[in-house]
Amino acid sequence: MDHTLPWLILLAPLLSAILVLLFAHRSKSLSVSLSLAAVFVSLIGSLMAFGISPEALSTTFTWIDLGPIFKLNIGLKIDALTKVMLLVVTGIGALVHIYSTVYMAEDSAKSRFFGSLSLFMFSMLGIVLADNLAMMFIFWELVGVSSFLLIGHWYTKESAAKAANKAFLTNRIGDFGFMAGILLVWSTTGALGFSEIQNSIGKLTENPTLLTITGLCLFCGAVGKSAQLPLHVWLPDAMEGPTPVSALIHAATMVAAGVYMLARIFFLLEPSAIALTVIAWIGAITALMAALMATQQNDIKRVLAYSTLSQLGLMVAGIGVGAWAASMFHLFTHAFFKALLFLGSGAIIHALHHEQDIWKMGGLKSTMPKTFITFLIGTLALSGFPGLAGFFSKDAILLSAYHKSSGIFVVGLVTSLLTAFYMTRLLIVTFLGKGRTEAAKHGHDCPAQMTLPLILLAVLSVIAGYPIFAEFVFGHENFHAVHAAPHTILVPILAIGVFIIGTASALAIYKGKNNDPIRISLFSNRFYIDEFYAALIAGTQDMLASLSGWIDRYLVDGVIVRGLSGAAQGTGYLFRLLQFGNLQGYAFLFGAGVVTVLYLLIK
Amino acid sequence: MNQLTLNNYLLASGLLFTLGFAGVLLRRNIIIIFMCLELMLNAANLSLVAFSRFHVGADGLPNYNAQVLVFFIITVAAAEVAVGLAIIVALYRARQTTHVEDIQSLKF
Amino acid sequence: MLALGVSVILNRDPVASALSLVGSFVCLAALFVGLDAFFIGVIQILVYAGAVMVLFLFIIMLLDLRSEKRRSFNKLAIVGGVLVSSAFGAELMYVLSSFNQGKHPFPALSVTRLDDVRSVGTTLFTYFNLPFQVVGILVLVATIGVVVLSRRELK
Amino acid sequence: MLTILLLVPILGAVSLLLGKGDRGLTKICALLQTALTLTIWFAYDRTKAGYQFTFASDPLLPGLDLRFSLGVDGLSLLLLLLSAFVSLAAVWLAPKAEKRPQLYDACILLISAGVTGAFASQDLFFFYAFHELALIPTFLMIGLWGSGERQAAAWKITVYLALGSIILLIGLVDLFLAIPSPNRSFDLVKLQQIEMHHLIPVAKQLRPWCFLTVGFGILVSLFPFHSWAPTGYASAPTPVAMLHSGVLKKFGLYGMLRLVVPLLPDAGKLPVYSNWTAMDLLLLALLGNILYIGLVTIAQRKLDYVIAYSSVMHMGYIFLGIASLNLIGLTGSALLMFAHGLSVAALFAVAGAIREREGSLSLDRLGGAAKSVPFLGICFAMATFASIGLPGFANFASETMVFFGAFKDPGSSFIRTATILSLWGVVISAVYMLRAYKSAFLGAPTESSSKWADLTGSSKLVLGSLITLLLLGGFFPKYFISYLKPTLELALR
Amino acid sequence: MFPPITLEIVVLCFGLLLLLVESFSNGADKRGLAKGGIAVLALVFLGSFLLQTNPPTPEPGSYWNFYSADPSALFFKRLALLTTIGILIMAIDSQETLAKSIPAARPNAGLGEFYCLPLFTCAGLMFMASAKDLILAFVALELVTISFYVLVAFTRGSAASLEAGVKYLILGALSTGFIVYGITWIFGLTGETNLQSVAQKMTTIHDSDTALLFAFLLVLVGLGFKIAAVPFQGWVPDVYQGAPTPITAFLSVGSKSAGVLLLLRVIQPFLNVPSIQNKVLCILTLMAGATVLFGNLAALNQENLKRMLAYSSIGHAGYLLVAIASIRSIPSPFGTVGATIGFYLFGYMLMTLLSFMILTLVSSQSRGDDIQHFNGLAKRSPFLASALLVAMASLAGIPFTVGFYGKFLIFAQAIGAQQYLLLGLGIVAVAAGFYFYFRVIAAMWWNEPSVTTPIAVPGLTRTAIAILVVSIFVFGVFPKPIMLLFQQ
Repeated sequence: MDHTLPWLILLAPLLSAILVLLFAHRSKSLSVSLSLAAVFVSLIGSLMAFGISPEALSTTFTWIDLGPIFKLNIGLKIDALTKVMLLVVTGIGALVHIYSTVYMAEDSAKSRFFGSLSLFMFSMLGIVLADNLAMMFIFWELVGVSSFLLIGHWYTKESAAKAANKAFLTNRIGDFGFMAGILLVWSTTGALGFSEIQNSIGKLTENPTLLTITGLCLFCGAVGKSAQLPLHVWLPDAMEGPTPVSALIHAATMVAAGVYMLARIFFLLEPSAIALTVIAWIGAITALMAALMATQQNDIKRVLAYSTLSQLGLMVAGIGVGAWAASMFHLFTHAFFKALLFLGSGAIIHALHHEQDIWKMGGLKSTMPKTFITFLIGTLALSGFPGLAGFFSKDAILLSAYHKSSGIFVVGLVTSLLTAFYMTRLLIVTFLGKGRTEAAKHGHDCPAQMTLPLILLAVLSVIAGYPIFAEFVFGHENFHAVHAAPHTILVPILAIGVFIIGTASALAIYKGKNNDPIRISLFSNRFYIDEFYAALIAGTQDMLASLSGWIDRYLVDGVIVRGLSGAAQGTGYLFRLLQFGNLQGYAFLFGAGVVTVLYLLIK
Repeated sequence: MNQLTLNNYLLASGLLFTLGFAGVLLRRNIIIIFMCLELMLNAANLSLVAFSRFHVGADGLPNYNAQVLVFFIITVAAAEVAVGLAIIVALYRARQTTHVEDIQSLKF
Repeated sequence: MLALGVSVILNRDPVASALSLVGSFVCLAALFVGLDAFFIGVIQILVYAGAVMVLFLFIIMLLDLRSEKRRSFNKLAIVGGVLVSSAFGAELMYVLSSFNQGKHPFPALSVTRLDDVRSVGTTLFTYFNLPFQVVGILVLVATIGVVVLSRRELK
Repeated sequence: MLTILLLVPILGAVSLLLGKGDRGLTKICALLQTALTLTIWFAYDRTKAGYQFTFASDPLLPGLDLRFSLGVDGLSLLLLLLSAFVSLAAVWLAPKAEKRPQLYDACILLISAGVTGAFASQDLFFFYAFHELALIPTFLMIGLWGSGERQAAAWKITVYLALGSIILLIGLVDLFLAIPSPNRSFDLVKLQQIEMHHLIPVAKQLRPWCFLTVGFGILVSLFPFHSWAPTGYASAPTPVAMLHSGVLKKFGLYGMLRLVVPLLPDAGKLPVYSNWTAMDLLLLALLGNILYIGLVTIAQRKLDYVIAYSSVMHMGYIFLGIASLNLIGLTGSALLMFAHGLSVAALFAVAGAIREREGSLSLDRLGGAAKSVPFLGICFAMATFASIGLPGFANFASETMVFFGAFKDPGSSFIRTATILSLWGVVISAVYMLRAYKSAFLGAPTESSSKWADLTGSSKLVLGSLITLLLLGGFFPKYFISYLKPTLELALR
Repeated sequence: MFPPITLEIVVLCFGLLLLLVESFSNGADKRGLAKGGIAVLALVFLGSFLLQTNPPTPEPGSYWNFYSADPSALFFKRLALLTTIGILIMAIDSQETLAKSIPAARPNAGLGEFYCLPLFTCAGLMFMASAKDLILAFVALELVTISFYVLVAFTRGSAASLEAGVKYLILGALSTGFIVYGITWIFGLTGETNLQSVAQKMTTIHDSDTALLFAFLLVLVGLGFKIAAVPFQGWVPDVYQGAPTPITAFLSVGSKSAGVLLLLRVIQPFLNVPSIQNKVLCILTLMAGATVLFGNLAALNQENLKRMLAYSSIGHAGYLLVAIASIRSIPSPFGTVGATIGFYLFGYMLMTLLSFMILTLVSSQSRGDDIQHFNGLAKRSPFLASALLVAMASLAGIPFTVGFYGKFLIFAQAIGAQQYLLLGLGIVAVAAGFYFYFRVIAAMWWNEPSVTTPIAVPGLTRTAIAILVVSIFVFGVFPKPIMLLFQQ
């Protein structure tokens, strides 16, 4: 039982994916029920995982076997850390599946959607369960694929196709570093499994620079997946995908994978102060900038996307300051309320017939009360309202930041201030006031399959932070690791303070406004980073490409190849000129030949 | 006349050979070119005879193999001349010329 | 002899050069005789100075070739020809100068008057009979060729 | 067994040339070929190294151990499997030729016979000879049924490959003469039985190494010698493009694995130019393949050119694996040959199908095809994912092995740097392949592409079988590796 | 079982017989003569396999002093016989073309002679093959040459033929002059004309290297002319183009192979003299390189197929010279250079005869021998097209054909002799060769025919072509019989 359980959790979605994509894609209902079944199997499985032994259980299957010198294993391992992620992934996954049954109801390619969803579940669970870097990389890539498929679900939309490509490529860049890191680890320690590496960590630490490089390379992977600066650009565009996807992949699970990975290999980063500092600052900066961008977005999903960015930044910063447990905790709580918010926004979009501009909404409080309540809870949880999940986790991170580096701490505070600000803005503009469009006026709550997940998530976002629940999920030592840092009263007070300031200012500014009173184009244009990248790519890659294309066409092929063949033909032509048909001329050449050869012979 | 050494004869024949060759290269009239070729053959004959006189066998006689070869060469040359002249005549009939510049239609 | 050879290649008039060729052949025959090769000398006169050259003259008359006056000389070809042939001559001289065997005078003969006709004949008909046959074929082929090529119209 | 396998396509081609038979016969031949190959594949005893199913004639030259002999071991068997399936697909998916259909089919069969022979023969001489056999059919087909600048392309590919082959021939003979006389032989088996490493004194290894590497390199379109490939493939008719880029090109790499690695292991360490060793130069060349050609590929605007250049680019990885000179890398590159062959064949097949429907392959005229021809779309997507090395496909497994192998023990200081650099190629290939896929299949359908008809029936199966093999290799590389391992261990002994 | 010399005797006698018959058969169709000739040559060819070998020790006066019947000699005799058969077949096919350009009072007058002369040429070639004495060699060579003078100029109705005849005559006579002078010098230095004794004597000569080299040069020049080696190749393209097609084939196979054989025999003594060995080989190397490059590059854009084949035959002479220049004292594992050359010439004969046969047919029926006249031949006559494809592939050196095996052996010899310069040039040459041979293939298969009339192929020719094609493949895969034939 123990050893089949992980396989069950992992393979159920894969099975459904295969069945759906290959065979069942004719009948929608069948495929829907298949993938629902799969996700519930995994959910139950992971719940059972809590039941069984607290210490890690692992099981492996050899994927590549070259004897002693080289083995690649598909190894599954369930320990405390895994359980948390399992719960998050399967739980939210299940809810999103249910939600999608309605949300995607009249989509023509419904079964493709669910198939890809199952595929995603499979690959995400793979990352979670992986017991070695190679396997994690494999599923890392697979997650990329499925997210590519899901973002590009409506592939006939040019923007969707573009976004899918963008997401994939940006991740690829991260993976480049990841793979390099893996190679470095392997070549120095000769091991790939997390525990083996941990055992032979000495080989790495004896060469600090190598260690730092390795750590940062691996971190690149996280940067890609968790959309940290400078590779954050794909996440906002990824909102082109259906909203459930955004909720599941781009808020709760996949983007968190980076953080999870960092937590997994924390033992490897810990010895290198430089690596940690870099990580911390990248996280912090991401958090801050993303928050700033969020304040000026008008697309409801984009606001959430940027907030996701900044929260992820916070988690990464947390890792950077050494509080990996705290980060995991925040990941855990954040998953719930961010999923909640996305699904809520999805409900709104659904109700308003795919209207996403918040300035075209308003007054939805009255028309869709259930959505409003849940959304409100989510908002509060996110912006750190005392007593809700977000408060606790964010507090934990800030606490350790406070002890580690004041800079990070300040940034964290500012970020949470901004968070409170833009979330309140969002809430006000969307729900309060009166409807600005016909659609907004006739909004309505969605059927139970959509509201039920909202409610469940809302409940979770409330309770998730409380020790009773969290401790159960995390298990003792980890949960105590969360609160490892010595407690000071200062931090919570500051946190609450910034929350209040942020909310209040937002209320003050946006109450009853029908258009945005503040216009900071720098923020609304996301610091022009995308434009900069576009220019950069055009300047470097495309330029180089066309240059080398030119070289290949006209130099290698044109000059060298054609040149040589031309030279041969030219020589042949010259030779033929010697055959000028004059008998005496031939005799002359003949004689010349004789004379030369004779000279060469007797000289 | 035995104070003449072999080299004197060889020199003479060599010069004759060169002369013939020069003629082949210089003259434009095919018939004369042909004559010059005969000159070259005879040059060869001269040195052959000289050599045959030079390689006196055990019996104290000149080496007659060479003279036989000379005989063959003369015969062959005669035959060659006959055929050659026939071709030249045919050429003249066809083109009214025996000049090398006039037969350059095949080239390159 | 060489002088005549020179005149062969310098004479504008084919007939003249042909005649000087005859002359040089005669001198050549003299040299043969001087080398105790009487038979070859005689053959030389008979075949060459006689038959072959008559044939030449006959053809020249038949085609009544004008001398080459009308032709403008191709300077380049002349220069080239002279260069090549003189170079060849020079190299030949060099070869001869380094040919030490030939520096000695001719060895003496055992007998004073030798009947080389017999000796050549015997050698030719006994030892060299195979090549002799082949030469016969050769002459036959040549005859056929001449007939085929020089008839105005074949019957 | 192998003899029959070899005779099937040849006889088929002959009877077609004599005017008997038609596309049906061709298909039968291809099926037979595949069936036979599969039989051998399963009958082969993979626990043992060395050749099986051997057949050998008497020596063909007096006093020289040169005979017509066939045989397979794990490596060649894998490639035989590849060629069988690709030939099947080539025959099945080949568009009907309106002029001289019989010659067309005969040429396809001849090419496939050539590759089969090359991989099945265990004698160097015939190994070489069979490869050349494909030259004339390729020439005729490109010139007759090709597209675009077809005649120029045919000339270039033919003369260029001829050049490569003659250099290769010299290399082979030079290698043969470099072997000390008692165990001189053209017979790969005999060469395997004797202790191959250090059979040739180190000092003598460099010259044959250079000849062979350049010769094989030309046939494989190694970087400076690649320019025959893109134009050739782009203007070749689909089956030729599939067979040539998928299978025939692997010949050179197969030769590297067969001869250069086992017989000239130390040549790479010898300095060629100042302190550049031979291996460094090879690494430079393959980096050229990966990075430079990768960039060139990004610049392409026509689907067939993208695929053609990409197939040139991927040769770099295979060479990287070979350069690693250890079991991991070699296995990786051997498997990568297989995987790349399948994926590029599938890509060309789809491209050909599009050309049939659209007439042109310039990316800016295509779009949104996935709506009207989902099956082609899926296959193309799968092949794309495979070729950019996504997990689940054989390419990923093998590329991973290549990277690990190349990183394992630095034979030259340069190789690790090269590995890291070539990792970047993975990004590059993703860039161009996804762009190609997007502009061909995603986005709004063009008015012409919305009217296309999808593949049907058996051709679906055939194309699908390529993808299936890719997936098999991706999920259970162990199975294929079990065929390769003994052979390659022998090669590295 | 009968003595080898019977072969020549039979051929000669039958040639005379044919002449007689010809002179009495007025105006009848002369093809019969040729057919008879073919039959007899075939018989002689078969007879050449049941000869009594091991010749008696030569006593003075017997022909054995001049005549050797060693395997290589027999091999080349057979080569000559086969070639002549092929030539006669071609001659039959091109009867109309010939008749048009022979000024004759009555139809096909003179054709008889045209059919008879090749027999004498063949006899000459056979004598040359066996000659082990310079005198016999010279005489036989002259027999061949003079008959070629006649044959080349035979169709004097066409200006080209005459011009070719004159060019061949003058330059041929020039080369004869050189050969004679060379023989003179060899005799002068050794006092011998028999090659074996020459070889013995030469090793004993000391202080006259220059003279030796001079003699070598003179012979080399003369024979280099015969085998069309640069810089003595001037005549080749013009004469090949002008001569009647069968004679072109005869020149390119017969006179080349005889020349090569003689060259092999004559340079052997010089190679035995250590003091000049290196210079000789160096000169041969240079000539080989020049020839192989010249021939193959000059053929590149040649529009006239006959002329293209002429250049290519220069190229093949180059390959042969490469082999000769790779003669070393240590034998290569790929067999002796002699065997290599023998096999190469054998293959060369097959391919050349095949291509010229087809050329004869096509050019006589589509009025011209440019490559463009072969456009779309695959449509007009698939049989001829495939056969020519085989011939071209073999000439280019595609595996499974004799051409490839020959090239393989020659390159192997060169590598064994470490002739890297020649190898480099050879690579270029082979690549170029692929280009110009494949142009013919391209013309036949890619282009559309201007006239679509199918081409009639006489039965005899058809069988001949079939045999040639088959043997190109058979000996391309299984060369052992030939090599054994050569070694024994």
